[in-house]
Amino acid sequence: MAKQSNEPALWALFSAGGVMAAFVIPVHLFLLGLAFPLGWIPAPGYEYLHSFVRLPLTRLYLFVLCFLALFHWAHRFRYTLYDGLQIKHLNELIFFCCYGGAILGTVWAGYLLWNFR
Amino acid sequence: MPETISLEVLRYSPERDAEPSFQRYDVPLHKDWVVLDALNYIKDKVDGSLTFRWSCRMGICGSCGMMVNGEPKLTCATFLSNYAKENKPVRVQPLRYFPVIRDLVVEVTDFMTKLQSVKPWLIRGDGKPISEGEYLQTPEQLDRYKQFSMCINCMLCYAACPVYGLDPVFIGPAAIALAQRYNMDSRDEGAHERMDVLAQHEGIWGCTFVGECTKVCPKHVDPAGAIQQYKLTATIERFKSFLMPWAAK
Amino acid sequence: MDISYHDVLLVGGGGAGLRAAIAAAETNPNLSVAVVSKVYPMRSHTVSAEGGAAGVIKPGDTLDDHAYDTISGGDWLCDQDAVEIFVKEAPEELLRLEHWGCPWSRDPDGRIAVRAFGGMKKMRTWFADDKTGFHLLHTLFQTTLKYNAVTRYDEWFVTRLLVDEGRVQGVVALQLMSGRIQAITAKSVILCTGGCGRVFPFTTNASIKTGDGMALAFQAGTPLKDMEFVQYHPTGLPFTGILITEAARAEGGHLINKNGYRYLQDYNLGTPTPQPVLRNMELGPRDRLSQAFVKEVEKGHTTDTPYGPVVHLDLRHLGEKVINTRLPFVRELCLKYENIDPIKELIPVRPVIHYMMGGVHTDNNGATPLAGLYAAGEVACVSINGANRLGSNSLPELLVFGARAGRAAALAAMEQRTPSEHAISQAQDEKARLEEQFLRKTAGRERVATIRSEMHQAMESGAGIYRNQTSLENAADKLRELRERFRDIGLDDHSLTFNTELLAALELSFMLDVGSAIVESALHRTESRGAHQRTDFAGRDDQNFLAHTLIFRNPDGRIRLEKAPVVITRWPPAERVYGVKPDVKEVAAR
Amino acid sequence: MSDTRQAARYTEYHPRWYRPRVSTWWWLGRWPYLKFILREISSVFVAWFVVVLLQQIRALSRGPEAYAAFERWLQNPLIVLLNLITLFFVVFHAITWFNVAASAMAIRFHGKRVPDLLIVGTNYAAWAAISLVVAWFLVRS
Repeated sequence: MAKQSNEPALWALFSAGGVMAAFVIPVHLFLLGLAFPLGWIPAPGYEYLHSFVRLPLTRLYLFVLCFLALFHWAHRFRYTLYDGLQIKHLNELIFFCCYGGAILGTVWAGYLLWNFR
Repeated sequence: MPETISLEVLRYSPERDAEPSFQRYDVPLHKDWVVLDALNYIKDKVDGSLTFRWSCRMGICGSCGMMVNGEPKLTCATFLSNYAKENKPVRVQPLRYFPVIRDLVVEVTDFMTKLQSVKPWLIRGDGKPISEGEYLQTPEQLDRYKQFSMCINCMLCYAACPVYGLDPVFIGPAAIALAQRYNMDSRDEGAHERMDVLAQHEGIWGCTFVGECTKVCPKHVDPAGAIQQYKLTATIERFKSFLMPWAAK
Repeated sequence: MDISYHDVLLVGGGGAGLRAAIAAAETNPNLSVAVVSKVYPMRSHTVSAEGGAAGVIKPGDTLDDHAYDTISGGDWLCDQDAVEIFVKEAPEELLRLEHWGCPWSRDPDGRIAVRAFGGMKKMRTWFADDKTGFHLLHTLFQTTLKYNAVTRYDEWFVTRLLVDEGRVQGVVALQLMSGRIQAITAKSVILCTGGCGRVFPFTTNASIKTGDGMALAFQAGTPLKDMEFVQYHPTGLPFTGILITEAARAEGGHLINKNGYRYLQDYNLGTPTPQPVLRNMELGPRDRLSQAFVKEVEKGHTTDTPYGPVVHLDLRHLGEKVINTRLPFVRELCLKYENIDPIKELIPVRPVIHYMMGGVHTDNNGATPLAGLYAAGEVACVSINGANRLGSNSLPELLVFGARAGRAAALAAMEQRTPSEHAISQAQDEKARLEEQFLRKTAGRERVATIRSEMHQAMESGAGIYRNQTSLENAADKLRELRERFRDIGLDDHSLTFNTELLAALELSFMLDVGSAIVESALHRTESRGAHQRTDFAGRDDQNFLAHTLIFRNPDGRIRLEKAPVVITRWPPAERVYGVKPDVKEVAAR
Repeated sequence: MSDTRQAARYTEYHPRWYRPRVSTWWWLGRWPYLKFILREISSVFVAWFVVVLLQQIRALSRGPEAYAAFERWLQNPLIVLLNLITLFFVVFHAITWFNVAASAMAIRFHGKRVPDLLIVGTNYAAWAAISLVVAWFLVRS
């Protein structure tokens, strides 16, 4: 029996993140990053957003979005570095940087959303 | 249409050359001629030392894969006339990512070893005697693996796969598709045995779904799809054995 | 010199070779079995077989029916004991393939599906779409991968047999990649190198089918049998010679001349029917259909193309669904190589050299008269094909007789025996000969391609669908001349690494031998039977020629011809009757 | 990561063969390869979006002034430009992701494989619907 690798779990996170990112990030980004700041569509007010994000369900959604999107990034970026730059000898370092980054980001998101007042 | 077309063929002789070089040949441009016909014309009429593999000339034996203008092709099914209007020589090179033995001939042993490593034969526990007739298999069950059984081992998919090029330990598209051919066969019971090989890093996990293997496949086998589908299977199996360790074999 | 030692050695890694290898390994797992093949096994020409493999499996069909079809199809030149073995073991072998994973096409209930085929009275042809040979070969090859006892010598070319003390002791082989020439010894050697279609210019056969095994046996003094019987397949694509399978006609395709007329009705092959009828019209045997084509050319009813006259195969009325599900490869080949879509257009076809009925003389276990030497598959002549092979009999033949030869060779190889000194020294001589004649020689003036193309012309004009004394004698003279000129062969390539020009020269030398065997045998048979049609001797002559032709080469190089009796068990010679009158139809039910 | 790696196996005896090293810039030569690398690079922009989103959440939790500052930061032309590029990449990610969905998941219905076009089409329809829902929540105020 070959060594049990953690690839299935990482790949599952990558895939789930990919689906999530494909379905919701474009519209989020279009509104938040372009349409609202450039005034194409009136931006929602602070009060509305604040109360909306306070809803537990919204916070759960945002947490899942951040968590999966970050692991999606970590996995894909790791392989991009392997393939694109041919720095195989740095495999371990790349591995820890990518997934480490994703874990840190997830912890940060969890901290912000848990303590959201 | 011009009456001749130029070919730039990669020449390499291990006994003579330190590095390969391109040699240019002008060959008659017939409407029915494929790249392989041009190579045979050169070998017969111009230079008998030009070296390449070929056999059936009908796209089924898988011998004559080469790079034509940078794309992996079966040269028996690649018409010269498609390149005539480009007005520059057609570049013929050995399949990419394989060691070159001579001219257009590449080393295949690694590929053969990989085919064998995925246990591409029907595995069954019981072994019913021949006298009891066939294992039943409905057309629908046949259809599940049919596509993956069409591989002619021409290795174009390996020549299209940068993952294999960068790290030849990768088992690669054709071998994984072949494993799936047996995994999906309703008569087979060997999926578990094959998983040991496929679920390694060198197996499916090395694949980043570039997808070029599927695009260059002359038989529409879709190895990229096979690999992605297997990733899902392997992940589900892994979670199952994690959640229900008692159910795992 | 390096020497490797094995017990059973297969020369050729196609269907017959791999089946024999598995049979040998299963007969005794302790034996060392080796497969020497000039190409990787899955490149072998078995891969190109399209239509199917005959084996009695359905209710209503009987072994005797299959035997009768085979024997009448072979114009009573088949050995009937061999045919009886063949039809009995064919279904078992095809089932074994099924158990090894071959993706046979199925009926909706999950059982094996069968289709109609030329010359067969019942539907009994198993198929895997129209890529039957491909699936069969890959299944066999993949199955051999699980046998560790089977050693493969891929891309090694056998240049001669080692014969000493009246028996075969191994072979001399050249490794293409390194140029290494060495002895590979074995107690039994099985030739499975396939046919020799490349002796002719226009053939469905792959470039590798150069009659190597026939020539190896012939040179070693083993007789070749019935070499005058060369099968033309009636439907090849012009120029490429790509085969359009008989299954296209079995599914209901029509052959029409330039007037759109189904001309086969004029040649004693029955009358046109809307649905395909077994042993009628387009489902007649290959020899008769190819001969009808020549008559149509003579009448001026064919269409001229740059690649010779053609008739057309019409599949349009079958519809897209039948073509895509039952004949996908036909459509793929037409689209890719002729830019023709058979759903909408007519396919131009003409007869094309397809199969060699004759071959190395063997008994029912594949054993040749030379001790230790066996042969199976197209290279061999058992004979179940007689004067004309029926479509879909060749795949089961290579399985049945491959397995038999493998078992027999394995049993024979269990005796203790070591290769003799003298055999090994023959290998040294052979190495020296190859170096002297080809690799070191720089003065030769003849080109491989020139001699080869002159040989092609001689064979086509001398020994085509119709032959006569003059045409055959001219061909024989030409081949003698070419044999002389071959001594002055010169190669551009003197490299040791993957020298394909050396390979081509060695193959050409083999083909010249096989070509003369065909021509001399055809001269000897002064009658017309099956695929051997003499314009100067029309009609079958059972009085003098209900016999096999054996051709020998004496040690002095001279050729000797003999007749051998045909085994008749239960089916005395009769007239071959094809075609039905419109009122007694046996419709090929779908 | 490298556990029981075996090397690629080649034949033991062979002439000196030619084996060029794959260039670091292999993905520049062919459009399909470049497209592949761009697709993979899109993940960086996915991560960037998460950073922006977390900034927004942090600003929201710190009060109206902090949020106003965040909104001004979003109007910075450099940030706008970066977000424009990000939008291109995330849309590219979505399209490439949906297009291969059919090949990655062979879905069967009544023994027949569901046509690729149907799977891909369903994905696009779902994308549109989900985008509308998300937009509705964000702009209805």
